[in-house]
Amino acid sequence: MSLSPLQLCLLFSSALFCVGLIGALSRSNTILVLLGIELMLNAANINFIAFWRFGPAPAAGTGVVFVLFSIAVAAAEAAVGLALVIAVYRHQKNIRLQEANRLKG
Amino acid sequence: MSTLPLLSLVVFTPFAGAAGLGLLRGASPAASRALALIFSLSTLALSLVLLGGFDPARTAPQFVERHAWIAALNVNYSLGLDGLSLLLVLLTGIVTPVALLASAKAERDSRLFGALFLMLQGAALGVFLALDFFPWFLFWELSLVPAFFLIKLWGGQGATRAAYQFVIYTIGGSAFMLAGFAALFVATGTMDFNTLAQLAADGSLAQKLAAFGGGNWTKVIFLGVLIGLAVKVPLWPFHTWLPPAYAEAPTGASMFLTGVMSKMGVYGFLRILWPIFPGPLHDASCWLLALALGGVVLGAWSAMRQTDLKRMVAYSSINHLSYCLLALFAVSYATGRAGPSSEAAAAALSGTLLQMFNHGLSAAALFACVGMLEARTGGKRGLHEFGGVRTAAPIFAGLCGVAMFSSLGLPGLNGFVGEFLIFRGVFGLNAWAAAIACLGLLATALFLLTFWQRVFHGPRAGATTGVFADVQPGEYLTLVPLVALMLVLGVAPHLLTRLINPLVTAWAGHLTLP
Amino acid sequence: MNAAFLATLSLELLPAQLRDMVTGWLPEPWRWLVNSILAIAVILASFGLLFAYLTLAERKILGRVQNRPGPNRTGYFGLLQPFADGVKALTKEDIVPRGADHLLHFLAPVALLAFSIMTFAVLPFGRNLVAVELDAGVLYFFAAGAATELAVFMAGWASHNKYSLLAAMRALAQLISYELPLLLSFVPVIMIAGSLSTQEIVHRQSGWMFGFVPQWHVLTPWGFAGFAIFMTAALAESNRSPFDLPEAESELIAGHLTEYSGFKYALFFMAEYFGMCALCGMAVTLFLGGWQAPLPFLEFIPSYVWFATKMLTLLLGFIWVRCTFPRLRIDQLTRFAWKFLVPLALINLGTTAFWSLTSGWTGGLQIARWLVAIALVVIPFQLIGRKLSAGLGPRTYRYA
Amino acid sequence: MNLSVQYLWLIPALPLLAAGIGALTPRSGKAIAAGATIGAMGLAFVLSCGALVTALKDPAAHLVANFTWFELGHSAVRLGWLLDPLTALMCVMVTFVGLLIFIFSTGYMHEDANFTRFFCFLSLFAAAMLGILIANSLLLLFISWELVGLASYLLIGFWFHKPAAAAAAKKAFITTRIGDLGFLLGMLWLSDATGSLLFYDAGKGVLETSALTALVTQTTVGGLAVSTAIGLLLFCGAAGKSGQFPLHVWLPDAMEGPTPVSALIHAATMVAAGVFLIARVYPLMSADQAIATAPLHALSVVAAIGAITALLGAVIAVAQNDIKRILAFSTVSQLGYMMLALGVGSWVAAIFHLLTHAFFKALLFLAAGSVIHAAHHEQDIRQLGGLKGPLKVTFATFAIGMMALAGVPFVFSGFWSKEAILHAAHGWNVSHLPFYAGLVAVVLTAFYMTRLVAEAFFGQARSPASEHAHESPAVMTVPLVLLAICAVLLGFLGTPYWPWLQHTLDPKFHSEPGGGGLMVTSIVLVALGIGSGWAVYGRRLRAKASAPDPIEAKVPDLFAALAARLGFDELYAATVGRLNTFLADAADVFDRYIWDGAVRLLAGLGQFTGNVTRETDENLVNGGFDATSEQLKSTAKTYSRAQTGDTHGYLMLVALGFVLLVLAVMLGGTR
Amino acid sequence: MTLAFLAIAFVTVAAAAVAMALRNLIHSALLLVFNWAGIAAFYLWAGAEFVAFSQLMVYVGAVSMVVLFAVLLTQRSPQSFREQPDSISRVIGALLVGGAVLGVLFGAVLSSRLAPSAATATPTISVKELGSLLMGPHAAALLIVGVILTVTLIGAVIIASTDHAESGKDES
Repeated sequence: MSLSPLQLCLLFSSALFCVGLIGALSRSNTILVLLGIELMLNAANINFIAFWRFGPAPAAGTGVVFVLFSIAVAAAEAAVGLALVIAVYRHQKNIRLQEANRLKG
Repeated sequence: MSTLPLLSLVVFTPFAGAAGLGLLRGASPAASRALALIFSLSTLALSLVLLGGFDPARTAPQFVERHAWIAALNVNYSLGLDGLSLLLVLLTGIVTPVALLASAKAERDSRLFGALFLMLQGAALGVFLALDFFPWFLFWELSLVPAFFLIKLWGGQGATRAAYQFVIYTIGGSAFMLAGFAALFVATGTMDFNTLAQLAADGSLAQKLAAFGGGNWTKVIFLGVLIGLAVKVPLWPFHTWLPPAYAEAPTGASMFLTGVMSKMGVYGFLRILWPIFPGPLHDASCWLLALALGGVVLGAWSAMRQTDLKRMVAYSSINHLSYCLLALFAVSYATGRAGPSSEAAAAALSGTLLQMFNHGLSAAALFACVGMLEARTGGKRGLHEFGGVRTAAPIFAGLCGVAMFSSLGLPGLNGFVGEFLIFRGVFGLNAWAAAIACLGLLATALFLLTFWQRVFHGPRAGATTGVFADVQPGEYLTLVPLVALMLVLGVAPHLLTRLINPLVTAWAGHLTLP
Repeated sequence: MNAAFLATLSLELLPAQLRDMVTGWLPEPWRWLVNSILAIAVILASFGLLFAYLTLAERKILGRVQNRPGPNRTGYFGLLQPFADGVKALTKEDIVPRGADHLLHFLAPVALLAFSIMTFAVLPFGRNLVAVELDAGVLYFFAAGAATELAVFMAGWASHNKYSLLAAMRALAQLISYELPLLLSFVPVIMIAGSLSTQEIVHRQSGWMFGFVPQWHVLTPWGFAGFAIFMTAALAESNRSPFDLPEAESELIAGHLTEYSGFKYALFFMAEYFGMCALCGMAVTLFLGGWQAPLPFLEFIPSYVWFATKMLTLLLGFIWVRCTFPRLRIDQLTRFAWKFLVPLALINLGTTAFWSLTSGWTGGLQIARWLVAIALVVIPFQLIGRKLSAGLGPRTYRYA
Repeated sequence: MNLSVQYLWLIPALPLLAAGIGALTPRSGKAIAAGATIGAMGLAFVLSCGALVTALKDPAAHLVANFTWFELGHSAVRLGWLLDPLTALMCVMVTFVGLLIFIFSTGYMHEDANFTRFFCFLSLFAAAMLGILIANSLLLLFISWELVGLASYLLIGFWFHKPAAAAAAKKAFITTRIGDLGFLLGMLWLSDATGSLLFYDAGKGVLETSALTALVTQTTVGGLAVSTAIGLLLFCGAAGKSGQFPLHVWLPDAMEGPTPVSALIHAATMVAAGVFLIARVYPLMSADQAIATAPLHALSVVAAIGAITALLGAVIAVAQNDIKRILAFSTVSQLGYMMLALGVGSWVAAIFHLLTHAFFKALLFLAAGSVIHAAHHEQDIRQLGGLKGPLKVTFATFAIGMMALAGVPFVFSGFWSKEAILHAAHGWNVSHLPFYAGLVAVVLTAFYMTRLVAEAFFGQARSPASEHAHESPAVMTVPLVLLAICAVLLGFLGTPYWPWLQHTLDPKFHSEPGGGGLMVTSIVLVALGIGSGWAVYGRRLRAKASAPDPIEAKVPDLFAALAARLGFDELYAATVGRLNTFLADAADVFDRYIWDGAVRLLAGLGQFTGNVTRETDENLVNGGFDATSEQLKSTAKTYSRAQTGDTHGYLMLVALGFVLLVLAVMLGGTR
Repeated sequence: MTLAFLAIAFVTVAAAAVAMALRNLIHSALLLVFNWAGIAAFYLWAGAEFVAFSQLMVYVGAVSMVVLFAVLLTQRSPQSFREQPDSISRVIGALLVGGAVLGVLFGAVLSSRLAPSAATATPTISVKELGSLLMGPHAAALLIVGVILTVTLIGAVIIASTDHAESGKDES
C-alpha cells in the first residue's frame, strides 16, 4: 500500500493523538491527564508541519508560524494547568481528578 | 407702551412677596402682615398705572409681552391686557388687600398665611393676564395649591374635607379642559387664544378638528373645556364644592375665593370658551341657559335654607355668578337668531363684566361682615345665634346693610347697574329666561333680608348679649373702601363702562355665527 | 604534492585543505558522513585537551593568586596533573546510593555532557570552520543549553537524597534565573546582525572604523552592555565563581553531585568545563568579532587562531573572576538576576533599537547618537544599581 | 320766580343732601339733623312752587332735560328730568305735606334716642319720592322707586328692636319687591321694544306717538298688544307700591312704624307713587284703547283691581279696632278709588283725588298720631274714648279730616274729588260694576269713619291712658290746623263748575254736563253712611273697653273674619310662604343629596376601581409570575444533574462526539 | 528518507505509550520529555529547524521543568509515587474510546485521496522569511501571543503561590 509521506505523518500524529487521549482518559492523576492533553496538542502541531511540508502550498509558511504560536500557547496552558494542579493539591491534599468535582450540578 | 414689562411685574410682584415672606424667618406677625399687605397693594398700584396707560378705544390686548417659552411646542409666555382683564386685575387689586386686612387678627402663623395669600393673588393675576393656554392653565392650577392650604390649615372643623373636595373637584374638571386643549393643540398646532379665536371665527378650526378627529370632535373638546370651566364658576350642577369650601375657609380666604377665584371661571368662559367655540356653545346654549337659571333660582332658594351665614353668602355668590353665565349663554343662544339688536348683546355682556366686578366687592364685603361677627363671638356664625346686632353695633350694621343691599341689587348701589344691564340684555335675547331669573332677584332679596332681620334686628339676644364691640379701626379699613366703591360705582357706573364698552361692542358686533 | 598545491597552501585554508586531502576521494554521501565524523573528532579532541589543561591552569593560577605554587609535582610545572586526575577519576569506585533510581543516576551525567557537547556544533572556529552551518545557529545553541537543567534535575532527583534534591532545586533556580538575561543579552546582536546564523554575525562584524578600529559589537555602547550581561549570565549558567553555589564547599557539600563519585563525577566536571568553553566561544562570536582580526594589518594571521586566543582570554578571565569574587547567597543571586540583569537587558534592547533606527545619522548627529546611546546604558545601570543595593546596608546576623 | 327744567334735579338733591348730613351727624346732633331736614324740605317746597309757575305757563308742554348716564354699545343709557303740570303739582303736594309732617314729627319723636337717624331716613325718603316725580326716564323712576322702597323699609323698621316692626318692614319690602319685579320686566320689555327708556325725548321718547304706535301694533303672547302687556306689568309695580288688591297685605302691618312715617308714607306720598306711575305712563296704558279687537285693555284691569280694592279696604276697615289700622285700610280703599278712576279713563280725576286724599289722610294720621302721643301710645280705639274734651284741637282737625274723607258735600275736598271719580266711573262704557262698587264704598267709608270718631272721641275715657290725655304741643297741632285748612280749600280747585285743576293737568279735558243727579245720590249715600254709623256707635257709647262691638254682637263670625283682614296673610303664608320653604328645602335637598351624592358616588367608584386593580394585581399577575419562575427552576435542576463534575466523563463525551462527527461526515457522503 | 521518519515516529509513539502506562510519575514525565525531543527530531526531519529548536527550547527546556516541579510539589512523601492502579473499568473505557478514535482517524487518513504534492523542492523556510512572516501578516497574532504568555504565567504564579495569608488558613 503506497502511502504518501503526508499520510504517514498523519498516521503518526493520529497515533500520538490517540495515545494522548487514552492516557488522559485512563489516568486518574491530574498531571498525567495534563500531559496527555499536551501530547494531543503536539500531535496537532505535527499535522501542521506535515501539511506545510507535504501539503499543497508549501511556500506559505503559515503552517510553521502556527506551530510556533501553538507551541507558545500550549506552554502557557501547561504552566497554568500545573499551577492549578498545585492549588488543587494544596486544597485537596491529593490530585486525583475524580475527587476534584466540586463544580458539579 | 413703556418698555417696562408691566404685566409680568403685576403677576410676579405677589410671588416675589411670597418668596420674601418665606425667607424672612424672624419676622414678627405684625411685620409679616404689613409686608403681605404692601405686596398685595402693589397689584392695586400697578393696576392703577395700567389704568392710566390703558387706551379703552383699542379692543385688542395691550401691554402685550410675548416670549418664546417652549419653542418646540409653539408655546410662548404671552401676557396681554384688555378691558376684561383690566377690570378683573383691578378687582383683585382691591379685594386681596381688603381680604388680608379682614383676616389680620385671627391668623396663627401670619407669615405663612401672607405668603400663601400672595401666591394665590399672583396666580389669579396670572390667569387674568395670560394670553396663551399654557401659562394660563399653569396659573389656573397653581391657584388651587395655596387655596387648598389656606382652607385646610386655617379653616373651620370640616376644613380638610372641604379643601380636598374643592381641589379635587376643580382639578377633575380642569383635567377634561386640559385634554380638550391638548386635542386642540394637536389639531391646530397653536395654543394662543387669539389665533384660536381667529381660526374659530373664519371657520377653519372646525375643519381642522373635523379632519383631525371626525365629525363631532369639536363637540367633545367643547364639552371638555366647558366642564373644566363650569366647575370653576361654578355652573349650577357642579357647585356642591363651593358652599363647604367657602364656609370652612378663613374669612380672608373666603373673601378672596368668592371675590376673585370664582371670577376666573367666568373669565375662562369669556376669554376661552366663547371666542373659540361659538358654534358648539350656540348649539348647547339652551341647555346651559337652563342650568344657569337653575343656578340663579335654586342657588338663591337653597341659600334661604342655610343656617350658617357663610354658607348662605356662598350660595348667594353662586346665584350672582349664575347671572353672569345667564347673560353669556343668552348671548350665545341668540347668536344665530336674526333680530336681536347687538344692543341687547352689548348690554348683557357689559352687564356680565360689571356684575363680576360688583359681586366681587359686595360678596367680599358680606364675607368680611360675617367674619367680623365670627371674630366677635368666638366663631359663632349661625343665623339664630345673633339678635339685635344693630343696637349693639350700629355703624357695623350700617356698613353691612349697604353691602347687603348692594348684593341685593338695590338701585343707587353698584349691584343694580350690573343686574339691570344683564336683565336688559337677557330680556332682549330670551325674554322667558329673564322672567324666570327675576324670581332669583326676589329670592335673593328674601334670604338677605331674613339674614338682616334675624341678625341685626330684634332685641339683643344670643351671642350679641355680651360685650359686642362696634367696628374697630382695623375693620374700618376693610369695609369702608368697599362700601365707598359700592356707592360711587352705583351712582357713576361709567367709570367702569368707559373701560369695557368698546370691548363689549366689539364682542357684540361680530355676533354672526361663523 | 605539486607546487600549485603548496602555493595555494596558506595557513588560513589549511584545515579545509587537510580535510579535503583526507576525504577528498570519497563519494558524495559518504564524504559528508566522514567529514562530519572528522569534524566531531577534531572538536572533541581539541576541547578535551583544552579541558584538561584548563583544570590545571585554574589550579595553578588559583595557587599563584593565593601565593602558593599550585600543582607542580606531576611532570615539569605539574603539566601531567590532568592526566593524573583522569586516572584517579577512572579508578575510583562508582557508588550508587540504595533506593536511588539507577537508570536516572547513570543517565544524568551522560545527558549533561551530551547537551554541552551538542552546543559546539554551531561555533564558527574559523573563517569557514563551522561544524554545522545552521541559519538558526544561535537558537540551536541556546536550545541545547536549555536542556542542561533537565540533567541537573535528574542528578538531584536520582541520588535519592533530600539535600541533593534541594541543592538541585537551588541550582535549577539559578540556571533558570540566569537563562533569561543570557537570552535577552544576545537578542540585540541578532537585531543588528539581522540573522541567527553565527557565521553571518561574524561577517557582520568585519570591516574597520577610522581605518583601525574593528567593527566589533563590543565596541558599541549597547554591545559592551550586552557583552557584560552575557558574561555575568554565562558565569552563572556554568555555575562558576561568584555563582558556584550548587557545588560550593561551604554549602550543601557538593550540592546535587554529592552522591556521585568516580567517573560520573568526572563527567559532570567535564560537562561543566565544556559548557564554560561553549559559552565563551559564543560570547566571542557574538561580541568580540569571532575569528576577525583586531587590526587590519594582522589580517594575515589565520582566523581560527584569533578565535582561540579570544576564547582563551575569556576563559582566563573566568578563572581570574573565580579567584577574586566572594560567593553570592541564593536570594542575592536571584535578586541580582531578576532585579538588575533582566531590566538592564530589556533597556539594552531599547538602546539597540535606538541605535539601529538612528544608523542614518552623520556628522554631528553621529556624536549625539553615541552620547545618547551611552547615556541610555549608563544611567539605568546607576539607577537600578543604587536601587538594588538600597536595601542591603549593614547586615544583621541572627545566630540560631 | 320760575325754575327751568335744568335745575329741576335740585328739588330731590336738597333732601338727599340733608339725608347725607343726617347720616353723618352723631346721635346727639338732634337739632342739626332736624334743622337740615326741614330746611331742605322748605327750600324744595319753594323750588317746587317755582317749577309749578314755569309748568303753568304752558300746561301742554313737557319740558325735558336729558343727559347720558353711561355708554352702552353704540348708543348710551340716558336719563333726564321732566317738568309738566303733573310733576309740578305732585312736587308741591309732596314737599308741602312732607314739610308739615317733618315739623310734626320733631315733636312726636322728640324723646326717641335715634332722632337723628329718623330724620335722615325721612329726608332720604323725601328725596327718593321727589326723584320719582321728576324722572323723565322709566329707569330713573325705577331707581327712585326702589330707593323709596328702601326708605319705607328703614322707616317701617325704625324701631327695629321690636320684632313685629322688623317683620313688618321685611314684609313691606318683599311684597313691594314682588310688584317691582313686574315693574322691572315691564321696563325691560319697554326698553327692548323701543330701544330707549326716556318718556319724552324730542319725538323718540317712549310716550311719544312713534314709539306708542310701534308698541300697539306688535302683539305678543295671547294676542295682547305689547303696550297692553307692558302696561299690565307696570301696573303690577304700581299695585305693589300702592297696596292694591293682591299686594295690599303689607300696608296695615306698615303701621308698626312711627305715626309720622305712616302719615308721610302711607297716606301722602309712597302709596300715591303707584297712581302717579300709571298717570305718568297713561299714554302707554291707554294706547290699546284704540284697538277695539284687543282681548284685554290694560285700563279695564286697572279699573277692576281698583274697584275690588276699594270695596275690600272699606269692608275690612269697618272691623278694625286699631286707630292706625282703620286709617290704613281706608287708605287702601281710597287708593282703590284712584285706580278705579285711572281705569275708567279719567287720570285727571285720580290725580285730583290723590291730591285731596294726601292732605286729609295726612291730617287724619297726624291727628291720630297726636292722639296716640297724648294717650301714651295707646292705639286701640276701644281703650280710648272721651278724648273730645281734653284734645280739643286734635278732635276738631280729626273731625274735619273725617268729613273730608267721608265726602261730606260741598265744603270738603273729598266730596269733590270722589264726585269726579264717580262721575267718570259712571261715564265708563265698558261696565258699570266699578261705579256701583264705588257707591257702596262711599257708604262704608262714611260708616267706619263715624264709628272711629264715635269710639275714640265720644263717650267717657275707658283707660287710664285716655284719662290723662292732654293736648299735644303747638309744634304738633299747628301742622294739623294747616292741613285741615288745605283739606277744605283744595276741593274747590277741581269742582265740575270750575275744573281748573283738570285743565292744567289735561288741556283737552272737558267736563260733561249732567253730573247733578250723581251728586245727589252721593250726598244721600254719605248721609246714610254717617247716620247708620252714628246710630250703631253714636248713641249707645261703649261703656267699657272690653264691651263687645255692636256689629260683632250681631254678626260675630263676619266681624271676626273682617277683623282678621279676611285672612289674606294666612292665605299668603299658606300658599306662597309654604311654596317658598318647599322650594328652599327642595333646592337644599337637591344640592345636598343629588349633586353631592353624585360626587360621592364618583369618588366611591374611583375607590372601587382602585381596589379591583389592586386585587387583580395582587393575586392574578404576581401569582402567574411566581408559578412560571417555579417551573423554570425545576427544569433547570434536572439539567444541572448532567454536570457530574467528572472531567474524564466530559473528555469521554468529547471524544465520542468527535467520532460520531467524523463518521457522519465520511458516511454522509458529502464528497 | 522515510526510514528515518519511521524510526522517529516509532520511538516517539512508543515513548508516549510507555509514559502513559508507567506508574512512576517521574519516569513517565521524563519519557514524555524524550517524546517531545522525538517530535523535535520529526520537525528537523521535516525541515522546519526553527520550529524544532523552539520546540526543544520550550518543551524540553521549560515545560519539562514545570512538569517535574509540579510532580515534586504534589507528592506528600516519596513512596507515594507508587500510584494505586486506576480502576480497570476506566482503563478499558479509555482504551475503547481511544481505539474508536484511532480507527476513525486511520480510516479517514487512509480513505482520503489527498493528491500527493508535487514535492518539487523540499520546502525550506529560512529564519529571515519566518521573521518577515511573523512581523508581517501575523504581527498581531505575535503580539497577542506575547500578551497571553505574560498574563498566563503571572496568573499561574499567583494561583500556585502560597502567599502567607491563604496558606496559613489552609494549613490549619
